[in-house]
Amino acid sequence: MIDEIAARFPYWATAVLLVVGLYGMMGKRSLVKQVIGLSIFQSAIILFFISGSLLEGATIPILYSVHGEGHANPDDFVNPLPHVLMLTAIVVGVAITGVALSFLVSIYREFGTLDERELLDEVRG
Amino acid sequence: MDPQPQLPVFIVGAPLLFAVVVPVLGRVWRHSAFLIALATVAVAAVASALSLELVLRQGAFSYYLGGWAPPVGIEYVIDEVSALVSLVITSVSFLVLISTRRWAEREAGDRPGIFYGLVLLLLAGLTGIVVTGGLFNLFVFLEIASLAAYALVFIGGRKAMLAGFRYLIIGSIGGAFYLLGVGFVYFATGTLNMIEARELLEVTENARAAQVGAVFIFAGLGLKMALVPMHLWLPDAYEHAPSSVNSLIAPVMTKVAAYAMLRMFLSVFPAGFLSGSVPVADALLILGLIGIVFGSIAAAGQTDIRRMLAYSSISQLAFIAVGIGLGTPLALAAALLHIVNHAAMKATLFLAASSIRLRVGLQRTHNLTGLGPRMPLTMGAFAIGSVAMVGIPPTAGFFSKWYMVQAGLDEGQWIVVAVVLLSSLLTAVYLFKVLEQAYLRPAKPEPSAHHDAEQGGSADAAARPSEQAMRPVVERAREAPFDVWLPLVLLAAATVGLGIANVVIMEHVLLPGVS
Amino acid sequence: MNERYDSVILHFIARVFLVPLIIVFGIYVLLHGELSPGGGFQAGAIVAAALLLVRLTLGNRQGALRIPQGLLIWLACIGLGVYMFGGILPLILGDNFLDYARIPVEWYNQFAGEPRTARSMGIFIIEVGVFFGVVAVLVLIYDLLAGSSRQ
Amino acid sequence: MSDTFASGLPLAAVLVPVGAAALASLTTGRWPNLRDAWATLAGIAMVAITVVLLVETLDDRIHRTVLLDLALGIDSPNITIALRADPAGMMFGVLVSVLWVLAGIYAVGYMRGEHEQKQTRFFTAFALSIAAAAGVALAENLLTFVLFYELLSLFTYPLVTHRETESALVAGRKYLAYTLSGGVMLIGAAAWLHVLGVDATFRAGGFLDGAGLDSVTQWVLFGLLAGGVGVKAAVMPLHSWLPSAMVAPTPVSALLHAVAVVKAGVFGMVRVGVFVFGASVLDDMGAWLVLAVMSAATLLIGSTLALRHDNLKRRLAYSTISHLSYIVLGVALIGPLALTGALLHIVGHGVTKITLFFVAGAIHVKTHKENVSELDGIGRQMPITMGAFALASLSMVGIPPFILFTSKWYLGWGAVEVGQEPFLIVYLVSGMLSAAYLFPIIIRAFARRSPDHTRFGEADIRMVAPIAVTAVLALVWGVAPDLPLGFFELASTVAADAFPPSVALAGGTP
Amino acid sequence: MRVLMFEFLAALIALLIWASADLPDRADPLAPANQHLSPELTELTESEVVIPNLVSAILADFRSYDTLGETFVIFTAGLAVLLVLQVSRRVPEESPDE
Amino acid sequence: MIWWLELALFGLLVVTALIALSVRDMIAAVATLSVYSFLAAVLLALMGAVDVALTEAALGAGVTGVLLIGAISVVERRTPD
Repeated sequence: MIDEIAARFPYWATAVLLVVGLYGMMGKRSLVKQVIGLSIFQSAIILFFISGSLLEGATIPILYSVHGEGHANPDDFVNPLPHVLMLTAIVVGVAITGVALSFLVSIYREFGTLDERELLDEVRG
Repeated sequence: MDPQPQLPVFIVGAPLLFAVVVPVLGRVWRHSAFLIALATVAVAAVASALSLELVLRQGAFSYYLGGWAPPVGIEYVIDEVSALVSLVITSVSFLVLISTRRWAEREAGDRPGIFYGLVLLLLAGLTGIVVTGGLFNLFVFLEIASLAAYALVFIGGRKAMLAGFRYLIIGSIGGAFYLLGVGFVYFATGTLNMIEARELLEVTENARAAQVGAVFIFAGLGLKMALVPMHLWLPDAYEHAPSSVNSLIAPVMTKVAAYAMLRMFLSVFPAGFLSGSVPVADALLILGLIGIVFGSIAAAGQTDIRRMLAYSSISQLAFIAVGIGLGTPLALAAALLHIVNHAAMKATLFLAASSIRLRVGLQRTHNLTGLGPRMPLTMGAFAIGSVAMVGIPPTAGFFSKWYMVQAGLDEGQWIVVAVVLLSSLLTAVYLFKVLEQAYLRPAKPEPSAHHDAEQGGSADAAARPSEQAMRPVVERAREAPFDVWLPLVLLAAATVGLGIANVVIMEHVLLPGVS
Repeated sequence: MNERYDSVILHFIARVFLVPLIIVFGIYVLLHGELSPGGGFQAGAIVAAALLLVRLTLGNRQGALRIPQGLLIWLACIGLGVYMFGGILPLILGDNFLDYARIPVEWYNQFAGEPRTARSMGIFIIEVGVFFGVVAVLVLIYDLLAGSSRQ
Repeated sequence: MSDTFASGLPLAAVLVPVGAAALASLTTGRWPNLRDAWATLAGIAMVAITVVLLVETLDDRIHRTVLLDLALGIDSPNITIALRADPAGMMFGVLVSVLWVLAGIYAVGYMRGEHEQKQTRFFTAFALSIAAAAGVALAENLLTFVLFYELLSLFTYPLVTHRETESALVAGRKYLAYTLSGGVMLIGAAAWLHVLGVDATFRAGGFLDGAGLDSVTQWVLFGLLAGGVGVKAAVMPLHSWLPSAMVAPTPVSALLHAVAVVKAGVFGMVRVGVFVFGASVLDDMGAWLVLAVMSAATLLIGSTLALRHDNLKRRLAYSTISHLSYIVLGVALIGPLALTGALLHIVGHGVTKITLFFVAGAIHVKTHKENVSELDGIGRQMPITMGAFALASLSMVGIPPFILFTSKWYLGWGAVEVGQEPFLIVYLVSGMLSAAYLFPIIIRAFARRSPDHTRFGEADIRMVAPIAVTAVLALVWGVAPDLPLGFFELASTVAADAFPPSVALAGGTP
Repeated sequence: MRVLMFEFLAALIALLIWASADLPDRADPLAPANQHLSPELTELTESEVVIPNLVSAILADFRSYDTLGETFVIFTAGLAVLLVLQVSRRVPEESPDE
Repeated sequence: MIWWLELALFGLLVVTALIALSVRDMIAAVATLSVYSFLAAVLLALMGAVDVALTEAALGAGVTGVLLIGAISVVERRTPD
């Protein structure tokens, strides 16, 4: 039981975070909250990837052998590839957040509210 | 390693490079932005055409970015399909781009550099998606294209703002779902290269995880391609987007997402992989069938031309999804053919709609009365596009339907055949409605129609609709200016030309490409 | 929030002490990116965070490391241009796009203490590009967002 | 056996009207005489081409143009788009080209006389429709046929809606809905046949003969194909677009009802019955009976309905519906004589009905009268016109020596030949009904005195001449069906090909 | 609508947890992701790129094209914000009748 | 083994995420989101992804938070939900 939890909890936890973020995007009326939800949603995916890169008994991916002696054993390092991917994903996330916020500001200037329901009324009415 | 042909770099690299140049140069010399953008897209189109020619001569080839062979590095996969689709995207964009200058001056204010920079980034993202052979790389370029598209849609005015924000949220969910799916596939196989992933997926022990990955990938791309029931962002976004952007995004954006989905079928997931415990293919087929009917019926109920065309896009994309869902080589080829055809047809229709908007300012179908003779080229192109959409023989739309029907018959999927055939009738219903208004209704005075006067109306103040004199707007309407009708005529000609060339494309490009 | 936090101490700490420190750290991260954790992104993010912090604490008053918008756009484009240069240079030398294997490094190794390989040179070039791009764009976004309330 | 060789002539026959359309639309209304001359010149060119082809065909030399031949690397047959001047096709092709010249000249007179709007569009669409009809006639296989068949629907749509009134628009929508649905059914059938691996090249005796399909498939295919062409052939209950389409200008009605559209439908029925299924398959399936009963019902109901209509054009429309079913019934009876009769009836009805419509149009231009009840005494004022009407009516009823007597004779004889005497009675009854709805008009026109004292003269020469020519043709072809164009020989060739002596005669013959 | 959303979210979480049962264990050395590419990358970094930071080597060399794309994402965001907040603001609202 | 530490951090993440989504004061929500990002950065560092942690701390906790605050300073602070 404990083993199962130990082996699986990162996936479960990221699943929960994912759903929480998605709830924020779909269920909240405030557009700001939707952006916050988007942020949470993206970080859940980042955590999902990174927790998959773990390796028993491994350390951070810096090869001390390069300017020193000996050869590096790949098993000594956590898998660096997901890290690279997630660096990219974080940056993408920030970019999207930035654009979303600029949308928010622009919408607020135009409509004076960020409540989705009021906005919809405004547009349709 | 033999030196590789450097051609493919220009397809994506040229728009990227000049996207950097345009914003700064555009500040110095305003008109340079448009010219540079146009030239850049032309370069990309030429590079695509040469790549296609090379593929046809020598067969598919890869291009290793950074000189690292996959799976370590990232590769471009230039085969018949990707070369053709990138050629179509770049050339359709080129034609549409010619016409955007007129709107960009108004809609992008005094900073055309920024606007054209984003347009180039949009195109770079789209072509990047098309040629890439990496799963994660596809995500990155998908986001470039999407971000540019969000912003371009957003500047269309009051209503476009909300539509743009909705588009952003839903699009981001789509992107994130795709990324999650890639994560699942990556953890099940350990690779990010499409072709290698296919090999590894055939022997994977983590099939269930990979299948769920497939579900997420398809959900993500489905959101981007507005597959029913994930289409909610599309009608608003297409209706309210600025004219210049509309005809640019509508023909290519969703098509590229559809292409990406097809790519997943062709090069990532092995045959049979998607019909196991998680029947993605069947789901796609069913959603596609629902979407065809739903989109057409919804389109018939619209009074705004662009909204009608947007729903029509939903229907046509669902058609592509049906092809993917069937999954046979013929069906996939038919879906690809429809991607190509539909890009040309929708570009024609949306550009015609923009042209009407430019001269008349009205978008309601019932206000186009008598417009046919006044804007002969515009409405002629619209008519040709409509006929092609309905699928009357020599035009482009007929052949994709023909092949799809055959594929459905091959598989014994009668319902597919019935729905595909029915869809052309439904398409006729809403498109001929417009043509009837434009050509066959005698112009008669109508009272006020102030609700039609949307923002972003006509360019010249004389043709702007006003409450007391709406009717004379149509009566005074002139043919669109040269730089609008020229691309329009070329696109319409391309629609017919594609119809004639369709079978050749099918024989030499698509069928070898999918098998 | 632009006036409330306007205290001398905060001003001093932020402007004279904290921010230069963060920026120095950021540049360290950039230059050391190949050896220890870090690189263009991280450095760019850190420096941008520092610059944004200044703006946040001091409001958008004059002198708060205000950078003209035109310059930011130039900077971003130059950053991206440097990156593209790092990609196109190998193309001119006859290799694939972004293939650093034959980037000339002798000129650098002549007077550098620690020799670089061609590849690490290429990595350095694009890290610099990324750094400028990220800093410029993030600052630009903030300036536009926060500045939009005051026309 | 005839030999087939590649030639550009069939394509030329299709392209000539396309060229005329292009020239007409480029000339525009600024030079109306030049614009209208194109159609006549092109019509004469087309007649020349078709006559050459006809002579060649009669010499057993079949011209063929392949537009596209495509192997898709999939285990179904090649996709071929080809035109071929075979005997059956030539009958329709020659008819179309000859009547186009006449209808073209007539249309000039009519359109100018009525001061119709948008004449350029009219003439362009008219020429394009002819091109599509020629394509239908010369199509070598089912796919090519479907292609041109769809185009025909599209090009005739602007003609139906030409007047742009509310009722014209409604009629146009109805027309489009019916014909596009029919086209869709045909596409479905064509695609299915392609997938089944059947080579869908038209072959006398039926390409499905020996294809080894099971009977359910055959029935479904039969439903799709017969339904698809049945729409244009206005077989009840698919006929209702036709009377509505009468709102169009009269040359259009003439074109629709005599030449292009409905004839394409019945010609399609010939193709489906004889060249797709063939006698033995239809007989085995029993499908002929369904077709025969439906067409017989249409025949009688159509004639009866024609009686009830006072509007001249509507009366003629219902007459058309009934006469089209003559042909469909002739196909359904699957005998060589019935088929000969059916083919002759296509030609005969073409020239006869076009005369009647021409006359209706001429009367309308001159007097603006549309109803039968208003035609008292018109015969004395427009003697040539109404004389032609009388001749055509005689032909319609089937009085010797007119052309329709010949065809009806063969049809009736065919019914007897296959032992289906009840259908002979149907033919006879319908002939009497024809007399009942046509003769009163003649009597009114000649025997009664005009109620008002306005005097009308003959219509424009451009209208009277075609009327006279077609009426004379109806007579000449009746006297000598083989002169000058050899229709009888063509029809009997087709019949002989379709029913070689080895094939047992169908239709329940013992 | 809300009920539908919660059902969807519940289904999503169930799907994710169901799928996770088939994913490699946490920190499993035998996971495909750890077995397949990682050793090759380490080796190539040591022999070809010769810098200690594996992540930097992958980021800026092996997958530098991804990084290029990523930088362009940021750049796109910058242009997008400029367009939205600066350019579009200057366009007059064109709805004469509203 | 430190997996329980990760587990605890994950738990905290979920809690902060929920708080960030449910508080009605925008500044508070953004502050909580910054805390969330910071915790995520710690977790990432714990899992050996130092580079990612650095970036997440700077971008996620720093820049995103500042951007959000910058945007909120322009719009209203209270939210409907």
